[in-house]
Amino acid sequence: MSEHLLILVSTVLANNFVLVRFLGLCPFMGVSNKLEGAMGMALATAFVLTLSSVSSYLLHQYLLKPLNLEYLSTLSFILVIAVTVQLTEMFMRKSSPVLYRVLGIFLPLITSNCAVLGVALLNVQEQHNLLQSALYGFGAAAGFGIVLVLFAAMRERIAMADVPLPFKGAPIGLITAGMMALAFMGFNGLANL
Amino acid sequence: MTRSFKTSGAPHMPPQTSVANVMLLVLYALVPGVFAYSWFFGPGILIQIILATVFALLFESLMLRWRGRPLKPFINDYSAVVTAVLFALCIPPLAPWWISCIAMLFAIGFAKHLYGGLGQNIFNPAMVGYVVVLISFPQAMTAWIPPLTLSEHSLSLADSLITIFTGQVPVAGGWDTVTQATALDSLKTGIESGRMVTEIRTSPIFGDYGGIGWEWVANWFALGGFFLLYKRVISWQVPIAVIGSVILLSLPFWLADQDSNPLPLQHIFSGALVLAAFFIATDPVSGCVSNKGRLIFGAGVGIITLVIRRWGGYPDGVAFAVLLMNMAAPLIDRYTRPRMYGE
Amino acid sequence: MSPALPPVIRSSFLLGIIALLGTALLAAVNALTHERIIEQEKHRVLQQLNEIVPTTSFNNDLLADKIEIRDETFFRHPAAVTVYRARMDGQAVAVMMIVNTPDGYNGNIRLLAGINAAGTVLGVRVVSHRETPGLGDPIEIEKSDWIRRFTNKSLHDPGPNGWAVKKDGGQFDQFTGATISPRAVVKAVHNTLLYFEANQQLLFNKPTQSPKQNE
Amino acid sequence: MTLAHQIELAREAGKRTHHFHGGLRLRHNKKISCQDSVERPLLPTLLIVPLLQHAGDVAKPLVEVGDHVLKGQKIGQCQPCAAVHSPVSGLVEAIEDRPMSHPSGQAGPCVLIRSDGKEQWAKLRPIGDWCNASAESLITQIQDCGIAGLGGAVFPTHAKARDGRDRQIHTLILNGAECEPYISCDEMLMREQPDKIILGARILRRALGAEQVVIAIEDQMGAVQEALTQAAKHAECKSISVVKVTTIYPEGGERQLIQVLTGLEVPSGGRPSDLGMVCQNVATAAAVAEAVVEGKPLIERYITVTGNGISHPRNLQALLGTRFSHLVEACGGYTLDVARLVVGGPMMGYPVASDSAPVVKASNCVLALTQQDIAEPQPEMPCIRCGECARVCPATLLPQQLHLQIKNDLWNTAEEYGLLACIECGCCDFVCPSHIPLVDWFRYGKGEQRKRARENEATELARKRFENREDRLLRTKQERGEKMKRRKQALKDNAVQQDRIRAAIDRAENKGDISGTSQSVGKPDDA
Amino acid sequence: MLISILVLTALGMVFGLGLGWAAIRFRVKSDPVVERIDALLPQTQCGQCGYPGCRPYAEAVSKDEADINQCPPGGDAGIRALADLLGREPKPLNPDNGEEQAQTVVIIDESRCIGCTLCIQACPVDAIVGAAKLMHTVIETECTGCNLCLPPCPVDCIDIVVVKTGIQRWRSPRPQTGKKAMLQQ
Amino acid sequence: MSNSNLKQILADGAWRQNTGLVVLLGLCPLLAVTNTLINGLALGLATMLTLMVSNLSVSVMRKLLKPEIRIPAFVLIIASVVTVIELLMHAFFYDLFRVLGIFIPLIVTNCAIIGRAEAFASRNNPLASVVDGFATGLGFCITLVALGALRELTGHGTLLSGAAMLVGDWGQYLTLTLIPGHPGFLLAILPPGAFFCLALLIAARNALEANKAPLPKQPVTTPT
Ligand SMILES: Cc1cc2nc3c(=O)[nH]c(=O)nc-3n(C[C@H](O)[C@H](O)[C@H](O)COP(=O)(O)O)c2cc1C
Ligand SMILES: Cc1cc2nc3c(=O)[nH]c(=O)nc-3n(C[C@H](O)[C@H](O)[C@H](O)COP(=O)(O)O)c2cc1C
Ligand SMILES: Cc1cc2nc3c(=O)[nH]c(=O)nc-3n(C[C@H](O)[C@H](O)[C@H](O)COP(=O)(O)O)c2cc1C
Ligand SMILES: Cc1cc2nc3c(=O)[nH]c(=O)nc-3n(C[C@H](O)[C@H](O)[C@H](O)CO)c2cc1C
Ligand code: SF4
Ligand code: SF4
Ligand code: SF4
Ligand code: SF4
Ligand code: FES
Repeated sequence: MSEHLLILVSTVLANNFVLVRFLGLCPFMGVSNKLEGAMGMALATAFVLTLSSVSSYLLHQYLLKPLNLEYLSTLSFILVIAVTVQLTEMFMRKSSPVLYRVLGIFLPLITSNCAVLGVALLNVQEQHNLLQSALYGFGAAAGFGIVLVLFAAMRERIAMADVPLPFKGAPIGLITAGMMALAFMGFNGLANL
Repeated sequence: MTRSFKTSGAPHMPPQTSVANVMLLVLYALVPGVFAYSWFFGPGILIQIILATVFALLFESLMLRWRGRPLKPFINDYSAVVTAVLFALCIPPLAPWWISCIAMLFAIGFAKHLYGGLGQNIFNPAMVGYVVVLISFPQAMTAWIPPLTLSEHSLSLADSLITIFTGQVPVAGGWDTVTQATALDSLKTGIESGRMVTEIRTSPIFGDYGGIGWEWVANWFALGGFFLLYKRVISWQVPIAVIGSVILLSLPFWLADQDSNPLPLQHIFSGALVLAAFFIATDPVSGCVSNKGRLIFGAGVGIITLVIRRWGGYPDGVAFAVLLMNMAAPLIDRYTRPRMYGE
Repeated sequence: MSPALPPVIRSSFLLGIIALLGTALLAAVNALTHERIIEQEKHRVLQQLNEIVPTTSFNNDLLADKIEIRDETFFRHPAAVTVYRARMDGQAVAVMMIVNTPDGYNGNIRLLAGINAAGTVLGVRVVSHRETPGLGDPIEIEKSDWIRRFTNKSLHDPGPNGWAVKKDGGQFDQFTGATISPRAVVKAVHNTLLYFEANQQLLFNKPTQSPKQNE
Repeated sequence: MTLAHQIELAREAGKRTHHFHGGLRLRHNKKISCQDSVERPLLPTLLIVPLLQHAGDVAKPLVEVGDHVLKGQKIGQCQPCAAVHSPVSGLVEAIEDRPMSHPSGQAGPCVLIRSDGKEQWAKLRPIGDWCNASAESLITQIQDCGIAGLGGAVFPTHAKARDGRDRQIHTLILNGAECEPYISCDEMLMREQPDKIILGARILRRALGAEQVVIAIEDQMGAVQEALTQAAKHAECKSISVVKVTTIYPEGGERQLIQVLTGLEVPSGGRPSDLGMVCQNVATAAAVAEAVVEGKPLIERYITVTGNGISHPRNLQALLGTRFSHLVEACGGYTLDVARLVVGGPMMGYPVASDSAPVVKASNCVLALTQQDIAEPQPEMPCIRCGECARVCPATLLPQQLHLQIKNDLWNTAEEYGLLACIECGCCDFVCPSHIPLVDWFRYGKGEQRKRARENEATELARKRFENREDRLLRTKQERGEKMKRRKQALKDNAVQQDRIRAAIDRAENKGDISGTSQSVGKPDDA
Repeated sequence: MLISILVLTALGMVFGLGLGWAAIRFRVKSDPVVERIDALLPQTQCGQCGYPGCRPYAEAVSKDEADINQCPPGGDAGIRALADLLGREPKPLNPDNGEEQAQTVVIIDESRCIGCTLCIQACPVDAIVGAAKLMHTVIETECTGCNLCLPPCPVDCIDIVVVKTGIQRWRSPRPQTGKKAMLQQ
Repeated sequence: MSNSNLKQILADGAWRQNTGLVVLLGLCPLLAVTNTLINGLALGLATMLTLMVSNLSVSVMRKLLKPEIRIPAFVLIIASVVTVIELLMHAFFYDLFRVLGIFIPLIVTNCAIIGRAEAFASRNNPLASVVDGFATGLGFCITLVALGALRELTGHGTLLSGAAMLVGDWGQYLTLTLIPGHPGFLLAILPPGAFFCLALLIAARNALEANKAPLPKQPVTTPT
């Protein structure tokens, strides 16, 4: 139990995927200009990341590993992710058109979020079991989502500030991300793994 | 017969106050605390305040010049001085001089002016400066000195100057090192190595409820805080929420297991909690605007501080907690808009 | 859906072929590099071990002669302790143990300790740790020489009281502003020595596990 | 909230007062202008009567240059709004644009009347027995006499009354809580003419069909409560109560006043009539009384001329159209250090560049301030989010956020932050340590918002018309096309027909062949 | 080895099929963004953008055929709104398309009008009324000021006038900000 | 394919449309591996190689691929190329492989690669595509190196430390200690420093560009 809690605390706070491990930065910088968009992205990512984390684990555990094909993991993971995204999209469109309208446009962007592939690869590297993989994926997504939403809210405020010209746009965004990373240093040692 | 007049916007009454006034009030309110600080820990703190202020004003004017903004109104608003003083109060009193320089570069240059200067920064500049030097130079930043009451030698101004500018330990003081674990630090490392709180608290650095000396400094800071409350420079929500959340959260732990959890009072009167509750978490610029938001903000600061103190890697988490809540402030603001009249 | 079917199949077929080509390429490259990769991995572990036990002093396959022991109560850590055994012509020369200690400032420190058959430390290295950079990290060999001080120490030199940092009255230096990390390392090395003394027979004689798990 | 409950709460008004959020306790400064009783200044020779004196459109002049007019004669009319009357008898000298007392400082259309000094009244048409007159006739009379709200917004009173009748008003609130510093014209009116106010209240009550009247006055006003209560008693009117409310600016704002009296809040975007209440200024009530009982149109009003820049501050009863300079002279002229002239109070008033503008229905105060009163203008600093502005805002807005939205042209969020709910009271502006001209921003924002609404309307209209036209063009084209097709089809049909005919002819011609075929067809049958 | 090759082939085919099917199944549909772009355009229908009306321009923008800075009547505010909608950087108005100008309408000099009806045909919003051979009039409230009716007029009887803003249309000016306000005082 | 055209491609990829500084793609490796110059260089080279190979193969196959399966096909190609590179690094540059860790396989999700494949290689001939791959890779590599240099210099006062991993043992003599006795500024090495340094680089680039061609002044709206 506490081990699982630890995985969550670690992925969300101490080793936050975006701010500490540097994964998923492109959507972090790209989809954070508007709070609504960021929330959509956070939700969609949480969904896909958990799902693809589990499915790539299954693929690795029951197909690649027994057949000694581990060198194919990158290739097959990326395919699994692409398929997961597509299936999610289809499922969402069928089951919840409302959700689809909100999140649909974010789904294709997720394929190129390297946090998704990163989670799959890290699961293998850290030898997680099924539950751990799922938690790891979910924690990573939650960590991503939380900082993304906070970041978007901050950027809306920064957009109204009198930022020096060369720093307008991406640079001040990165500075803010740096400040967030600075603050997240405080969680250092929180998850003594 | 008719006459012409100059026009200007309403209202047509002299303004009541100004930014400089507000900042000056904050500085006045810090005076008792600073006095107590230098009483217990020597004149080093005064040197640090001066150093930080000089560097803060230096970077402030450089950045203003670079951004093409007028110097006078912004230098005269004392906000950089408040930042500098609050930063100086957070660092070990004998920290080397360049610590202030680097911290103020990040505080004023990065955290304040890259965001557009006064009033527009998202993060608390003083805390940004402090955290930057804390993680970059942990050695210098953990070199705390014991309260003077615990040592038979006093710390002269000259000794302090020498230590700050050359790094040499004042030999005359009879110390082998300036380093000393603070109350929080001993508690943390003590509890982690399995010792009991009562046993840890037998160390002479502990006072009645906080660290010896430090608890009185905190008291005087609180006095200054009440002055600000009275003057309505700060609102009660933040300090109450910070202190209240710390008590509420640490009380059950303490009740459950008094051996490995310190008294809630201990939490409040050690580290920078009181200073933060009244002076740092109340920074209007980087905090929340609505009353409900301020309550959430303060509670967040208290809770995160406690979490970091108890489970995290740093003995005190106030600075991180403030920065983390600064991060959340825009979002909180968005969802705590007060109900409009008639809505 | 039905009207889209023929192109779907065609395109999918094309994709399949690309996938096939890609995987074939990978299989080929993998076949070419596989040996070398395993070689590299072995080489790296050996290199680490050799820093402590010179290659000349043993002639067995170090990596193959590996066992895992678990003693949570003694090491106060659930993880298995990996033990490599160096032998010269079948004669026990030294053990190399990878131990964990939870006492670090920020949690776990992972150490590699080499002890020869006489119970003398051949050398200690920190494998991984999370101590504060700039404060606790001089325990790494890359940051300072401190860790070399354990070489040639044994349970008798220094005596039981000497196995502590100077601040606690022992023999080993702490770093300015950081006592916890060195204290943890000293304690862990001392513990390992104690364990070695008590379980020497077991350490040298326990048979290796089936090769399958060695993979 | 049921209507009954609302009435109950409203009825309680006065027994227990409530609070509104924020507000300011300001220095009163009213005494200086209350020492002397109200007098009329000397009759001015030239009166400048603006044709725009109330919310709405410019009135159409009913007179021409050279016409002789009588005092009280209607000189301007504008259908839905209130009429404009001549304040004196005399000659219409010109109808032209003149500087008006308006925040813009712009000129507007005015009728210039040179007084003949005879003060000859036009024929007045009072309603003799108002107690039995129909509400409609009362309202028409109010409209004819050009009564508009004298509390500042100059909203035509008849419109408010008519709307009130449609919406089941139970309470009429008379606003005597003159909350701005310096202004004392309502106080003087209540002291000197309580009977007229009570009379006006009764007439308005009847016009509205309301049950009760609450007159709200500030607790710092001396003998006023006594005078009004006496007057009410004298009129043997029980359903009129006089209530003292604590002096906090802007208590006189109708929304705040209603909240103080009843604890209810006027819904945002709504009006007091949504709560079954109507709020009128006391002077409006007095004007209504004169209009109905004496038939006198609104041609003069009480106005406070005060401030440290005036030698002898006092209240005057001024004819509309009198220039401010004339009033100032009647008060002994300016002092030496006068620096700014403000129309209205120090919080909400607007400065004017010259004192040549005329008194209008909205002018309740002319305030001359010295340099000391307004102090050095301070540099504007960035907002430090101190929250003072939010603390004092009676509309519970977040002025600092609102200001940011407007500054960055984020109009949708500005509306979310309550731009339209701002009553422009100036509290936030006054307390801001950064000296940000917040109210100026909000006024700008509201103007911009109105403009955008107008533009959107125009855009929508244009879009619709454009689409209609496109449709129409398409339709005509289609129709034309269709017609063409039909004609072609017809031709073709014709052709087919002709083909058929031709075929028939052919058939007829080759009859033998055809029969031959049929014979061959018939062959298998034989088999 | 054989097994792994077989598995590889199978995997490759499966993924290929799956991806191919999904890619076709979810091809991006035409976007509804045209409506939202059109909603932001001023509907002057003046054609200065190079398209015959606002809607065609909106369609062009949505297809990335036209840039967002081609509508002079929309001006800077319009460009900013478009940039916001489409997630692009705002840019200054393209001077080739014209300049932002005060709102105007046209009036027909009734004495000169010969009733040729040419202007009626040109007006995109049907703001001109009149019948053949008779005098024509512009409905001022419906004229968008596109000036398309000017060129066809054979007798030049149409004049452009700036919409007059009376005192009741007066709006508070934008307060001065920043350096300017600071230096002024 | 004219010379000037190739030059144009080079300039676009390396400066005008620089992936890291302008387009802001591939940020994760950009920030994660640049604590030293050498690490940055190594990943930059690997990315560059991937870009060139993937551009080449996409360009060769461009006629075969229908639009609807282009993207999945690109992903397949890129993933194969990246895995090959990963295997080779594992075999021949073992130390680098360990330092760069999962960021080698993550080259796959570097949107810049798929972006170039889609925007350029699928429309141009193989030669131009390779040049474009090279240019884009070069731009990315330059950014990585610049960022790595900045962080290593401020953090440790050295440059080129760890060169041995790339070029073999003699590389250790390449390490330049530019600021002897540098106390070590940890911030630059830690995650926040990565963000700050990249922000400073982008701002510097913005300032340079602004000086070159002064941006049209931001129009201020004034009401009429
Ligand atoms: C932020 C921070 C990080 C620290 N990190 C370490 C560490 O990694 N290792 C360590 O031994 N001490 C560390 N310390 C210092 C310990 O808390 C404690 O102060 C120190 O070990 C006491 O040593 P001393 O007795 O030599 O002063 C850290 C202190 C702080 C404030
Ligand atoms: C039918 C009717 C319509 C009204 N419409 C408006 C309106 O559109 N705008 C407005 O400011 N006031 C309108 N009012 C008047 C307000 O209720 C209020 O009395 C007036 O704005 C003056 O209030 P103030 O001085 O507190 O601003 C209307 C009143 C009635 C009865
Ligand atoms: C901030 C503010 C202050 C006001 N103060 C007064 C006041 O002191 N006296 C008053 O009669 N009306 C005041 N008003 C106007 C009232 O809200 C309301 O419009 C008026 O009482 C309606 O009556 P009327 O239509 O007869 O003018 C104020 C309005 C605002 C927005
Ligand atoms: C009550 C109060 C508390 C403040 N606290 C801080 C603080 O914690 N840190 C700081 O840098 N500035 C502080 N300031 C000063 C000022 O708000 C700060 O420099 C701004 O963040 C600069 O934009 C404070 C000011 C006030 C009025
Ligand atoms: S002017 Fe508007 S925002 Fe300011 S206090 Fe008054 S109501 Fe609130
Ligand atoms: S009072 Fe002024 S400085 Fe304070 S929050 Fe409001 S606008 Fe900002
Ligand atoms: S330029 Fe004219 S036609 Fe084109 S979008 Fe703008 S208003 Fe419409
Ligand atoms: S009347 Fe003329 S200017 Fe006005 S909309 Fe019609 S065509 Fe355009
Ligand atoms: S490189 Fe783009 S998300 Fe990581």
